[in-house]
Amino acid sequence: MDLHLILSNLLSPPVLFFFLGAAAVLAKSDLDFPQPIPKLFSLYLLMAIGFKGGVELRHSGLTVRVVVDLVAAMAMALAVPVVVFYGLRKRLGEPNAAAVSATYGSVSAVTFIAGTALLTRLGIEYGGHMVAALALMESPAIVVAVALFRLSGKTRHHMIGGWKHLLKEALFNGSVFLLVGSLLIGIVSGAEGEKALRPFVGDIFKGMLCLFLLDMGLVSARRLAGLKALGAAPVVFAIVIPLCSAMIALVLSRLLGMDQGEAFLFTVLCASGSYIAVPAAMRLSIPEANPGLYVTMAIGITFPFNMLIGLPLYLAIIKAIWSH
Amino acid sequence: MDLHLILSNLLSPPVLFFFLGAAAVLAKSDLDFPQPIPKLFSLYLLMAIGFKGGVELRHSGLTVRVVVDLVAAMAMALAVPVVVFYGLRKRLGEPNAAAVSATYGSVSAVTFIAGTALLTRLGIEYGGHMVAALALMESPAIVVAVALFRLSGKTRHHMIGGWKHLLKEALFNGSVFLLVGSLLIGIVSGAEGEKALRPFVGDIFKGMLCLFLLDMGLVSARRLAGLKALGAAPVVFAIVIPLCSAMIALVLSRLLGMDQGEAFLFTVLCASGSYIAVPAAMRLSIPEANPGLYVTMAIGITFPFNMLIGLPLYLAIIKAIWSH
Amino acid sequence: MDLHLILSNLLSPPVLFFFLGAAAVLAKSDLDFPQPIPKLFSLYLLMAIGFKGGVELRHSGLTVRVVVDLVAAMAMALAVPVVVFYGLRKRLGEPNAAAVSATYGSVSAVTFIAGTALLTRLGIEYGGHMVAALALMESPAIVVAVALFRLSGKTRHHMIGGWKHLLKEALFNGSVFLLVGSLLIGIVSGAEGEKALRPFVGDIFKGMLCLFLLDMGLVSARRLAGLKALGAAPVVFAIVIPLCSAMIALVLSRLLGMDQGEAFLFTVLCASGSYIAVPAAMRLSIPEANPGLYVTMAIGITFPFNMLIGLPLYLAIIKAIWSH
Amino acid sequence: MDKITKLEIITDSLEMKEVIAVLESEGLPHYTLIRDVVGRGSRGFQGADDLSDAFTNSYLLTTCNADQVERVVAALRPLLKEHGGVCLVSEARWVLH
Amino acid sequence: MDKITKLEIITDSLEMKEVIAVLESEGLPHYTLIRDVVGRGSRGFQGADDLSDAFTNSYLLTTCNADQVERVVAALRPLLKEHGGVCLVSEARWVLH
Amino acid sequence: MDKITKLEIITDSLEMKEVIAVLESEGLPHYTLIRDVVGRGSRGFQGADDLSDAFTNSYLLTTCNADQVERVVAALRPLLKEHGGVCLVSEARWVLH
Ligand SMILES: Nc1ncnc2c1ncn2[C@@H]1O[C@H](COP(=O)(O)O)[C@@H](O)[C@H]1O
Ligand SMILES: Nc1ncnc2c1ncn2[C@@H]1O[C@H](COP(=O)(O)O)[C@@H](O)[C@H]1O
Ligand SMILES: Nc1ncnc2c1ncn2[C@@H]1O[C@H](COP(=O)(O)O)[C@@H](O)[C@H]1O
Ligand code: NA
Ligand code: NA
Ligand code: NA
Repeated sequence: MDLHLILSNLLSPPVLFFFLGAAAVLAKSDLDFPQPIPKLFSLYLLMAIGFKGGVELRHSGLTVRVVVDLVAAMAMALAVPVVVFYGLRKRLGEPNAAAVSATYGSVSAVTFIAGTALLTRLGIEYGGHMVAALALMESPAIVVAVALFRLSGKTRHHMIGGWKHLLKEALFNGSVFLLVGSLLIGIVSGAEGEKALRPFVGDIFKGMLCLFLLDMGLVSARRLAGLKALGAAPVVFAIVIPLCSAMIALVLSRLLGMDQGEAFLFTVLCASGSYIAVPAAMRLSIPEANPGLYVTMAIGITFPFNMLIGLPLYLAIIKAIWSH
Repeated sequence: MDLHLILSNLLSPPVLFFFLGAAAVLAKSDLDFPQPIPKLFSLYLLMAIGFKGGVELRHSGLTVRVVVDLVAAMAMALAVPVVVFYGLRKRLGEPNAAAVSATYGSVSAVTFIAGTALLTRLGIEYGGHMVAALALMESPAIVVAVALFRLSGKTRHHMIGGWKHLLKEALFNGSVFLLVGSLLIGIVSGAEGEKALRPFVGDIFKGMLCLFLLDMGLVSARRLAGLKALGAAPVVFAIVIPLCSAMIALVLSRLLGMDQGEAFLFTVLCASGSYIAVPAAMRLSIPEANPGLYVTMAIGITFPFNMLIGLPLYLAIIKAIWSH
Repeated sequence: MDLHLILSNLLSPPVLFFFLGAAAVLAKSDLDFPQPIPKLFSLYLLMAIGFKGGVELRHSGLTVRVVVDLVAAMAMALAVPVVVFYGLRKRLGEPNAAAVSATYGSVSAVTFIAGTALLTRLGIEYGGHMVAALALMESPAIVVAVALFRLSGKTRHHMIGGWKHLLKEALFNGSVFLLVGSLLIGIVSGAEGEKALRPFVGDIFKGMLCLFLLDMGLVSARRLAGLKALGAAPVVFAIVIPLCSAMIALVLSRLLGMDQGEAFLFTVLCASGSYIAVPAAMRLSIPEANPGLYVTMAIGITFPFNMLIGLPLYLAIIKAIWSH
Repeated sequence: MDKITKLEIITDSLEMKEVIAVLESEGLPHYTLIRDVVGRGSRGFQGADDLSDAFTNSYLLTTCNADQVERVVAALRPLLKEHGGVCLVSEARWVLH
Repeated sequence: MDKITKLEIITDSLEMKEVIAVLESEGLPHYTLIRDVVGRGSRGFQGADDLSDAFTNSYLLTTCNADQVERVVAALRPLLKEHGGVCLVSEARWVLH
Repeated sequence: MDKITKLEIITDSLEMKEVIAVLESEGLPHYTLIRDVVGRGSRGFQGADDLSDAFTNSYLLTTCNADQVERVVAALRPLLKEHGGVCLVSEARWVLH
């Protein structure tokens, strides 16, 4: 396998800035990105990735390929939480199992973006519709997980806002909205718009990503500190679940005949865990679940694991298999 | 008339992002730009537009043309509030009539910037002194409106800070200061400075404008929600006043022999209403006026009206008339 | 001497924006950069300057030149506070003398950045290791000053966090950490990373610096207002200390055979005073010292003095001497 | 100055919307809200450093008459019980104007 | 610990400058100010989401002695009456230091 | 509702870490913190407009039982004396949940 790829990934600026953030926490430095700076970066990244995806999609058009890939994405987003929930309910209890299943059924936009940055660096193309897949996979797992939990009959609490609120939130949560909206704008505004926005959404993108990953390093390492209290099991889960999802995604993408770029991003989406949309929804819908568990798993372990090892690993496997 | 222009405007990224923001509010999405992110964007836009205007002005020099255009701008800023105040005082009462007259005598910088973006897209030139016109028109209407109101004898309250404060604020309010300052710096720093700053004030400008308009869409649509309580009259005023101002501005700019670009921006300035400087001044000077009325008119109706219909409409008329 | 240089510096955009900020305070304008906007700019600037320095350093390699320059920087950072403390303890009392000595032993990153911008504008090269010198000089003076103060036996208070905290803070304070980290990333990530990040850390750099200096102008002029209460002596010190440090630095850099660019930046570092790291440390370690004195000196007088006169003056001297 | 009772409620920013809805349904539409407050309570540290609102608190201040207190508190209690948060009640005077 | 009276004033950020000036002229120069507070009162919602400061509140905390209260409140009342805002008065103890 | 004592502490953001450490060592680990508060006290204006945290205040709210007050206040006093800041103590009721 391509060990060179793993090493070269580790030495790319985005990953190094992520390391730097984590190192700052370990060194007890007071380096800090107060709100709403991280919010600004994430609004920017979603807008940029959405717009660029839309521009790509305009070029490629709505092909069967696109539809197949999006259906596959949706299927994984619905299937993963079911498997995870029934797999973990005994060990973690229903509330935590549901929250963990929502976490891994949903996705991490930053992991996806880091994946696209890796592809760009290596000159591998990918279809703009993968951004739509990202948007599509953010919410379904939340709905599935809450449904499974409430069906399990272990609920003591009422859901703030109820199902209506949850569904609305799933469909129209801010980041999904911005991503899809920017995608549509990218599709509609065409070549001229693309040219006018390229310096903003393209040229400075890598730098913005570096600064944002620096902050993610801080957040991730701070969460990691809370890990000791949880024992070894969550650590294992937080690596095994994404690895399993990734393997299934790899097989599926091969069977469906995806190209390398799409296969890779699809795998990255399945292997990533949500730490933004999911905690917000769980706090309101399954307050009994322990965020110290599921958020820590997603951002303290799975996120750095994917950044450092997962991404280059999945890509190395794809390059090895696809080239046959 | 040039319907194509209206349509092409509607499909340009800045307008689409404005739509997207408004759509987020209608869909009850939690998309949000917490402070001071909008403040950062507006500081950036003022600095960029001011600097670029200064650079242009250095090239063109202080001609009779420039002086005439600035005098025209000042004249409109002084005349509009008088007409609006006496026209509306019966219907809205003195305090609200005064606030509305200040609103439409003053200007909206973002509408102006959207106007310059439209010109740039169509390759129409405009003089840098129009940025000075923007700065010049921001404050006089406030002073006129407060004077008219106090002359009307309907004041019960004292003005916080008094006239001195009001005049100082009119002359040195933050956005006017930044705009004029950046304009002067643009004039002084010349070609070398221009080159060094172009990537910042030029290349990424369109993208920053898009993100800012996304936020403006949120703000505008939220305000619109408060409209029902006000009835139909304010909606009508908020479209008729800018249209009338625009028509007068069109005639005036034709009589004064302005070129297309200047005529358009002059019209846009006259047709736009202030929702930043004016509310701040009214709250202190005419607290009896209802911000739910005048701010909602400016940002909930006039702003989107200009963005979607007004801008391309004024330009289409100018192109039609000027080409004769 | 090169008066043209001083004038051309005064008319460069960064200096003009600094003026503009100061003018806004004098005119009592409400222009304001609320937190965390300034924080965002300073994170950006540190990251950009660090990364670019690292890229340069990768090109130049770790030569004897580099080591000599860094040792010289460290020596000055250790020596200046000793001289200043013993020179001022009679006049200002031990606590204030210690704080002032820490201020001038440490450095101002923005002054350094403005220095690099001046060099870039004039096409003078400088080694990336000067960024390392900047990082190296930030903290030692703090430790020396606190040690001198406590040795003087005038302490009534306990230090919050104690020595351990102080040393940790000195080594790992946020801005040093980000600077050094970005430098290392610049070294490691090489040509490819440089190319990907150039639009962000390079192209838009000058514009970001202008906006940041606009805010620095506000902060500096606000502090200046508090000066009257202090009398003339601090004003004199705040100009004489940097001038003396600069002269020593000039001689030293000549003796050590530095090139013009390095000699200039080394002088700038020695002549600048800290207003970020030092106040934070003094508040905890020497609470008896009066921040109205040492912060006002650093940011109200020394900073603008260097921006307007110091920088071009030091460079003019260097050009005059080095050309012999 | 009239006697009045102050209610201070601190809880997740996300939950605060529901608190405001409850207060409104109890006839208390007026309030002051401080967003982005951090804290430590029985559910651990809320440090506002993640990217979602899920780990930020808000602080809400409202007032009611002495005879409303019991009813309002009773309406809030289930919410605080299930989703966390604290509510402090104290006496003050209100400057009539 | 000494007895002391707490004043909490909530009003438009723009008006707050004047409040601080009034307090200072009444011999109360010390205060704590929380900017960018939102709220709902008799003049509707202050959501801080527009671009001007006109729709943001600030919260100010200050203290005075029991015998100063009446005078300070009398000085503030006209401002609150004409321009809006609330003022709460309560009792506390001050940790001498 | 139980009787409870409210402690409000306002001081430099930098010093607040130490305050929290003291409170924790006195058995009061729960608190609410409002960062980036400005103010004027005996050490002048803290305007949060410089680039370091050195000129920003924080506001901390915590609660204790009546019998803990004296001990906690005694533990805090030296800190407030040497490094500045204020502490207000008042009575409230705590909504049990
Ligand atoms: N004793 C207390 N004093 C002040 N604030 C508290 C206290 N207990 C809890 N809080 C605040 O209320 C929030 C929610 O508390 P909890 O539901 O107990 O986790 C915490 O994050 C704190 O901000
Ligand atoms: N009963 C109340 N409790 C807490 N805050 C209030 C109350 N009434 C008004 N406020 C605050 O004071 C501000 C001004 O109130 P008003 O002048 O009545 O609109 C509001 O925006 C609220 O933030
Ligand atoms: N009387 C007071 N009322 C409210 N806040 C105060 C008062 N005195 C001091 N403060 C706050 O406490 C901080 C520190 O006070 P000091 O240590 O006296 O400078 C000030 O910056 C204010 O924010
Ligand atoms: Na996933
Ligand atoms: Na107008
Ligand atoms: Na120095």
